[in-house]
Amino acid sequence: MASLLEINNLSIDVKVDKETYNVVKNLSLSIGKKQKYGIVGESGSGKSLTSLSILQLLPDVLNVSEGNIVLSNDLDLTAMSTKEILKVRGKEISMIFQEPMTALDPLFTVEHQIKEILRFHGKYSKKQMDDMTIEILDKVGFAKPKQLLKKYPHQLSGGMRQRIMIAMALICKPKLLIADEPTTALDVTIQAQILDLMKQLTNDYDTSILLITHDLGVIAEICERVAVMYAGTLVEETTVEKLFSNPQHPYTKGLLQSINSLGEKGKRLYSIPGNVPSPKETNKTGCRFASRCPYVMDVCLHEDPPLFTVEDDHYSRCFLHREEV
Amino acid sequence: MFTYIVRRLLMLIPVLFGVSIFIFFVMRVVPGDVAQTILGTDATPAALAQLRENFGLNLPLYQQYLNWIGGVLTGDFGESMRTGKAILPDILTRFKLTFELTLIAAVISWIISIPLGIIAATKRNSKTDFGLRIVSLLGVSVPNFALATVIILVLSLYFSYSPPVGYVGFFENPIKNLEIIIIPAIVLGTSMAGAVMRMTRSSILEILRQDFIRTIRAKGAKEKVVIFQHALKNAMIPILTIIGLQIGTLLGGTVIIEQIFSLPGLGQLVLTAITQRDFMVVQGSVLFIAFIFVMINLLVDLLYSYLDPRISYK
Amino acid sequence: MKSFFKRLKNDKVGLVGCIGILLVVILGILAPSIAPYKPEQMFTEHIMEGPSGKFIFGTDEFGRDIFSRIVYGAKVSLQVGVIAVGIGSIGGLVFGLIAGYFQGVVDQVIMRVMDVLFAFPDILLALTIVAVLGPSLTNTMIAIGIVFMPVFTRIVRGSVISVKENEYITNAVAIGVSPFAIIFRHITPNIMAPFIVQITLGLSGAILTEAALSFLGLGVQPPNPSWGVMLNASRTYMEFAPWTILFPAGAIVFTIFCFNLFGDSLRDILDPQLK
Amino acid sequence: MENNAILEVKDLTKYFPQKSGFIKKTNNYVRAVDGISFSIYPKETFSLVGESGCGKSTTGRTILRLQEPTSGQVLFKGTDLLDYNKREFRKLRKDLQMIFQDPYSSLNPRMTVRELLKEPVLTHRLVSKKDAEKLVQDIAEKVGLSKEQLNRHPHEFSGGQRQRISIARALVLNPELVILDEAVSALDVSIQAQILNLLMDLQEELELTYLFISHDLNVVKHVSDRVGVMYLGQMMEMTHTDELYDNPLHPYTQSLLSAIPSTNPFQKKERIILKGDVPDPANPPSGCPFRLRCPKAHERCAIEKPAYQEVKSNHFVACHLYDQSENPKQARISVDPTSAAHTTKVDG
Amino acid sequence: NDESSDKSSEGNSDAEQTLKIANDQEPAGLDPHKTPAHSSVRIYSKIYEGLVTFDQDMKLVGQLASDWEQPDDNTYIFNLVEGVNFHNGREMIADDVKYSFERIMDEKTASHISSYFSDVENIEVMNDHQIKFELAEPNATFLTNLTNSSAAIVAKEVVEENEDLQQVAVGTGPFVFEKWVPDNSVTLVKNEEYYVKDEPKLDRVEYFTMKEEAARLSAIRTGKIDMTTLTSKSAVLLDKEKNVDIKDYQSLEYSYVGFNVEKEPFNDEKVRQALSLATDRESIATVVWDGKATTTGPITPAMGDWAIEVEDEELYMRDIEKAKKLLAEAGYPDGFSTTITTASTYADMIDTAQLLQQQWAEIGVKADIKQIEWGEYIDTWSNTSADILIGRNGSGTDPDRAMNYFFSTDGSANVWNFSNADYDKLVEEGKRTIDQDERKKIYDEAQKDLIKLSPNLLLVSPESYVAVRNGVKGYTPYAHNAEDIDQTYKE
Ligand SMILES: Nc1ncnc2c1ncn2[C@@H]1O[C@H](COP(=O)(O)OP(=O)(O)OP(=O)(O)O)[C@@H](O)[C@H]1O
Ligand SMILES: Nc1ncnc2c1ncn2[C@@H]1O[C@H](COP(=O)(O)OP(=O)(O)OP(=O)(O)O)[C@@H](O)[C@H]1O
Ligand SMILES: [Mg+2]
Ligand SMILES: [Mg+2]
Repeated sequence: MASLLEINNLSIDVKVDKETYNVVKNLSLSIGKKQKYGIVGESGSGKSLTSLSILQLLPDVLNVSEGNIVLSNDLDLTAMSTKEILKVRGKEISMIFQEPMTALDPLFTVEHQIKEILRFHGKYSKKQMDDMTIEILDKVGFAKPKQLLKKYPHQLSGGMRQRIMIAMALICKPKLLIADEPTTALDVTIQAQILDLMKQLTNDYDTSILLITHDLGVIAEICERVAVMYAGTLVEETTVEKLFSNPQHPYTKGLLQSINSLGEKGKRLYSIPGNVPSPKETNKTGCRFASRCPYVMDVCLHEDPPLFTVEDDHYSRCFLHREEV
Repeated sequence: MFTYIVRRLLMLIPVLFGVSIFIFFVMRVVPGDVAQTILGTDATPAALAQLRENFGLNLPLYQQYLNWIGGVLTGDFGESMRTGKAILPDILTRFKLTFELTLIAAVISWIISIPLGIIAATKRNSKTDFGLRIVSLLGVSVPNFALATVIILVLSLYFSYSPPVGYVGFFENPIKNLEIIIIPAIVLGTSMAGAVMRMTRSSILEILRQDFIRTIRAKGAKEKVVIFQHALKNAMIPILTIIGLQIGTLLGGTVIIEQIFSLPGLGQLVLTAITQRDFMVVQGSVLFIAFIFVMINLLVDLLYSYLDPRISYK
Repeated sequence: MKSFFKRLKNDKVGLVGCIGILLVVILGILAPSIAPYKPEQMFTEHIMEGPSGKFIFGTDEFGRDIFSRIVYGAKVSLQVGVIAVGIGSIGGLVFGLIAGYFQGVVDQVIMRVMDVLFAFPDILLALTIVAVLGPSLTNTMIAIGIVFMPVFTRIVRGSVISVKENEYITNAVAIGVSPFAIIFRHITPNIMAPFIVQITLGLSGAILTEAALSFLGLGVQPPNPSWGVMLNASRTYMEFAPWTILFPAGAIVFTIFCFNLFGDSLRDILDPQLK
Repeated sequence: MENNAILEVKDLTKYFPQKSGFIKKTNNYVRAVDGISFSIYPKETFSLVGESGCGKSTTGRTILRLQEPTSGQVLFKGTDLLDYNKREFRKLRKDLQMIFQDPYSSLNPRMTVRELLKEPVLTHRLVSKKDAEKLVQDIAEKVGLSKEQLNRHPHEFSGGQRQRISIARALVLNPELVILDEAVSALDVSIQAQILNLLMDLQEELELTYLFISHDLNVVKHVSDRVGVMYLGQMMEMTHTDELYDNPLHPYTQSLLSAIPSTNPFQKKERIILKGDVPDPANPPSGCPFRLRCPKAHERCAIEKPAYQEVKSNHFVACHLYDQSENPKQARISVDPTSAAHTTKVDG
Repeated sequence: NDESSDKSSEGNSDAEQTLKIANDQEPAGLDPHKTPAHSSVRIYSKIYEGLVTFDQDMKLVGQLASDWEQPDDNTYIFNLVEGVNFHNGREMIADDVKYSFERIMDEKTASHISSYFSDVENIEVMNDHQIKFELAEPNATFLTNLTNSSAAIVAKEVVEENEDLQQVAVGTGPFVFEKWVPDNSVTLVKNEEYYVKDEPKLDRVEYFTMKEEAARLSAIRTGKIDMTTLTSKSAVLLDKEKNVDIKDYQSLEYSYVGFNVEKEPFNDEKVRQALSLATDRESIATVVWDGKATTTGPITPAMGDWAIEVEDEELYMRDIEKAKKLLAEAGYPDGFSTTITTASTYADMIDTAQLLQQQWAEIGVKADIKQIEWGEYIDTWSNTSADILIGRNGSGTDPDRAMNYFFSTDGSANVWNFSNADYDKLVEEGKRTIDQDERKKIYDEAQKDLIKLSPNLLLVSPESYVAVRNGVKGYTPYAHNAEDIDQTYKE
């Protein structure tokens, strides 16, 4: 499968009070055409930042300090000028943000905010825009899209706003859709509908999807490949099947254990002991999961673990594999 | 909303009533004697007493008030004690000028300040920003009377130009009217611009870091669209407040500018009336200005809710 | 607080403003030791002389040293600015917060009273206050402060109305935070940006209003100098003695500029997102 | 049982005026919550599930009077909350807490986490100022926030981290009843597990009662004692958790359950994908609100609104399929055999 | 219409002669009987006329009266010019004269000049063109009072129709009132039927209110106006200007320091004299008026022979030692503290106050300055509520005003609580003495007395300036009629 987007050795730095921390470190991954790629990981592990960096949307205090992101093998997104990246945003790559409540401009109607994208990326007649808008709203599950058009974001529920976001992201039929927790705010029926829609889209328009979520269920549902992140690093990467059947990294194992324990009322859930390390801690060398890892070894504290190839198409960043390989 | 407007308009009654009482008694508290001011040094006490009587100033206060407010309610603001001119028509003619001046000055100030404010905000802490901030500060801190005097001086000394003397209304002779108005409007406009620019800069900065701006960028919006359509509209509430205030102030008359440019505006009327203790004129014009303020404020409040759908008035 | 100074130290622009303000304050306080002459001392042989070694800013129509007058004037002008804006801004803040937060009847009453105040010609208001409280510079400053109040009130109220719509306000209500605490802890810090801007704008307004009121005999009494008065008095000499207007104007611009620089960086410092 | 409920919601409605045009004339109402009733008993977890926009959050907010209800009653320990004056109610809020759905907008951007956590403690004077710090650190640790993060501002946190701050902010007060509006939806599984454990521990320890609003049916299943299913501002079905998951009666519930994503990528299951969308709550359909999307809808559904009734002990449902009134028509209708839903047995 | 007015504004139109005059004050109203404001007088004096007037040498000449006779000291008979029409076309006759003076003297009118004619006992119309005034006592000021612009002859029907004459003006003068744009301009047009041949020369006169000196300066420079009054400071600036001539004349005004002579310490003549000795009038002339002012007694030098030489007056020669001595004698060896009140509206008054403050400090008098706004100042003046007031007066056209009016015990402008029986007698005598030489002697003495008594310290009388564009001819200002434009025309 030819790759559509390649992230090579990406590091993102943040400057706080004159000190620089590394919030994403040496992250590499590659998303193929028509592929549905998932990123899971601990909250705060840098998933959102990674996705923001793709479209040069990082806040001012954060910047890409290393690495590059290449679209369709030849477009280096990190090196693009502001003008060039505009053509990519919303058209080639579109994005759904995590926070539905504040991601919409409170002063504009739904209609305006959707049609706007059409205006940014091409010339459409009024009629065409109307039709496309209605169609996409219908697709994301609104029964009466017409009535929705004149509404303002504050008049909508969280889920409704999220679907508006999705509609905006899909209307230009992008090559890559980055969805940052697209269904977190949605109930299962709508979630199912949305996921269905995304699948359909990849089929219809050859759109690839980069899905960021912490819901392994969602990943299992639609993704083909998955990357697991922890504290700014990619700790495991493989196909969905392999990840679920044969998790390698201790963190992934912990995660899976957590979901599988869901279900029985009253029973304690499994959770990985300890807490996400603070940026200060992650700045040191050594495995970032070491403080919570049940299999921690000496080497983990002093050396950054490299990404090991565990089996065909299955990578894990853990010293446990050193002996094995 | 409609009922809101009606209610606000009804609020005019107590407000204007309050203003009328306030101004009426203020005029009686402030020392000064209209008769003496009019008749000057030559008048005999008898003449002074007679004049006061002619003005009804010897009546009990409540009676004076009732006479006045009774007239006002029937649309008769009375006549100037000093010049004998009917007050309301005079106010209205002057208001036309003041209104025109305000409008042009405001437009000039927006043309200057909003784009500059935006530029300063987007180039925050750059040299451009710094330069623009200095310029805006000059606008704010150089008093407009000084600016006006300098302009007059420079124009007459180096360009042998001075604005036409003798005011003509816009509908009589628009070109001459504009020629008269334009320089004072520019002076007022630049001094207003400083404040609006600073407000624009700071509220745009505030908006630019909201999450939804990122969404708009992600949609592929040009910076122009991001700024002018979305950020500006969202930043508009504080800007609007300041603009409303400025317009309110200007509509009350701009004494110094009117004086420097010999414009027969409201400010002159009020100032002269105050220093001459022309009670009737002061009372009438203050009442009128209060009315205008309330209307402007109502307009601004309505604009708030027009701009921001989240704001609604019940 | 500690981090406040630390951050101020890092913010060069704000620091410049802060130093400038301090300079002016020191000028005002130490005027007798800084000024070479008494501000009212007349050198009748040196009327309207341009800047020279003896009179570095030149002399005015009485042959008084303009530099000394500016130094002494600093105190009056600063006082007027700070007190008037203090009254106006604090009053405006309180009323604006109350009006904007509670809305309804309270809002209507406060705002309409402000409308009345605002509609009043400031000169008349000042005359009234001086007539009631007696003539003094302090009363004049109070008058200017009251004149400014409606402006601050409107600005604060406008911002409160939009800040109030935020979910974190609802959240605070749910916690059980009292309206008072919501207003001061949650709303006030979030409306500081326009408020601080208005304060810095108000300062120059106050210094100039003092001059305008001096014109009516309501400001500082001669021969005591204030910058506004100096500016006003020298307006007619602009053509042949430009220094008489240039230096007081410069002093005002400088001070306002420093206040603005400081105000801007204060706003930034108070904003955690700009750290 | 009725009388010892800690919270009793009776016929609660909340209509939002809907405005249009510049003049913003109110021309219609959004019936966000349209007459729902339920009770919550001490120490239990009652969950509200339902489609996005069906009025779950509004229910929560209205209970806490963050929005004044249009009508109805909310009895907390037998007293109507609507009877309290503002001051009294503020005191009461200590016992009634809510965790907001959106962690992005519900934290004041200008306060540090420490300030945010201290505020409720000091507001209700739980402890002295000195001791507050300790309390704050404890709760922060419990929700998984480190000490140095206390000095940070909300915008420096990721979504999940912010949600934890919100949770800490509510729980630090030791409330009796907590409304959790999608409290764990934004969290990753591990943290989610941690928080859910925490919630359950606290429930046990402090005898808390939860109103759990969520659309994550896995989590709901895990935490709740009873579940209410809402649709378009109305209660569709309500029963014990096990009963609901094992034996959902309402077609809507059935489709909901079928839509739960499984975490096993090898086992893709069949699901009922509903057609259409939640109707506009401003213009609800006649009769049954769900009928437009219901795979089992029939004529009666359009004409008559189904009654909400107890069809089995402690199992309430609002659907004509289970109408026990002696309406003969109803008898003819049974489960549509062509329906893709599996394991739905209807017992009479 | 626009074109022609535009052309005339450039001053090169032969067709229409328009003179544009800028003034610093807005007229207060146009009723000559009710409005003393100078800003009004200069306008209505072009519209209305009185019975007699002054010529350029301050000699009485007839205006609406062709001549007059005085059968006895108390009686005046005026023969009116025939064929004089009001601007409304009706002929002006003796009945109008009678009506006008009755209106002035009617209490209801509240005229500021009613006191000028308080001696008039009877007015009798002899025929349409002859009228007789009978006075109760001989009054030397009667004729000069008649020259006052406010002693104007108005038309009864106009008064009756409009209640008063503030906004309308129908007189017999060379110019006809056309319109008044408040706070901007008053326009007069030529009275085509004016009875004096070849007058006026101008077709239109436009008075513009331009309060701002800088604006007037700029307008005269660019030729937007033809004529304006200026301060001495601006006048200097125009010296270089080729197209503008500066015309100056000694004004009838003088500046003064007024004491409340009932209040301590000013009830003591010696204190007042000490302050006079401490006052440096030269320096006031130099600093405040750029040297363009002369020291003056109560009658200003512009009044010609009436004024006395004051240079040699003892109290005018600055003498700190003597002043201190006087103060000590009065019981204030270390001086005292006081407050000088002045009007903030006029820079020259504030400047004068500041100079005096410095000068008096040398004899230990510590004075604070209190400047007050005009309305309050007038109030303070009329109620004598200040200890020391600085102001400016016009000394009028007859010495009686300067002497009697401001300083006699009953003088209606004596707000100083000043009362001196001898002085009262002297000025009363002056008023009743018809013989001019006799009269001058009396006033010479009265002036010297007044300076000695020092109820006011009379300071300096400034020069006035009129800037005129080159093309304007036939205009010469003089103190008692600075705005006479009857002969003026434009080249
Ligand atoms: N503006 C910022 N300033 C400082 N640190 C930041 C900023 N934004 C994010 N971070 C830090 O960067 C890290 C990664 O954040 P990111 O939002 O990418 O997390 P995430 O993986 O998306 O988590 P979640 O699932 O909770 O959304 C976090 O530790 C966060 O504290
Ligand atoms: N302030 C408001 N004004 C008008 N309509 C509102 C308002 N708040 C909510 N609504 C409407 O009320 C309905 C219920 O909204 P609510 O937020 O309670 O839904 P929800 O069940 O919490 O949905 P979600 O799961 O998406 O959060 C929605 O149709 C919404 O549009
Ligand atoms: Mg995220
Ligand atoms: Mg919700």
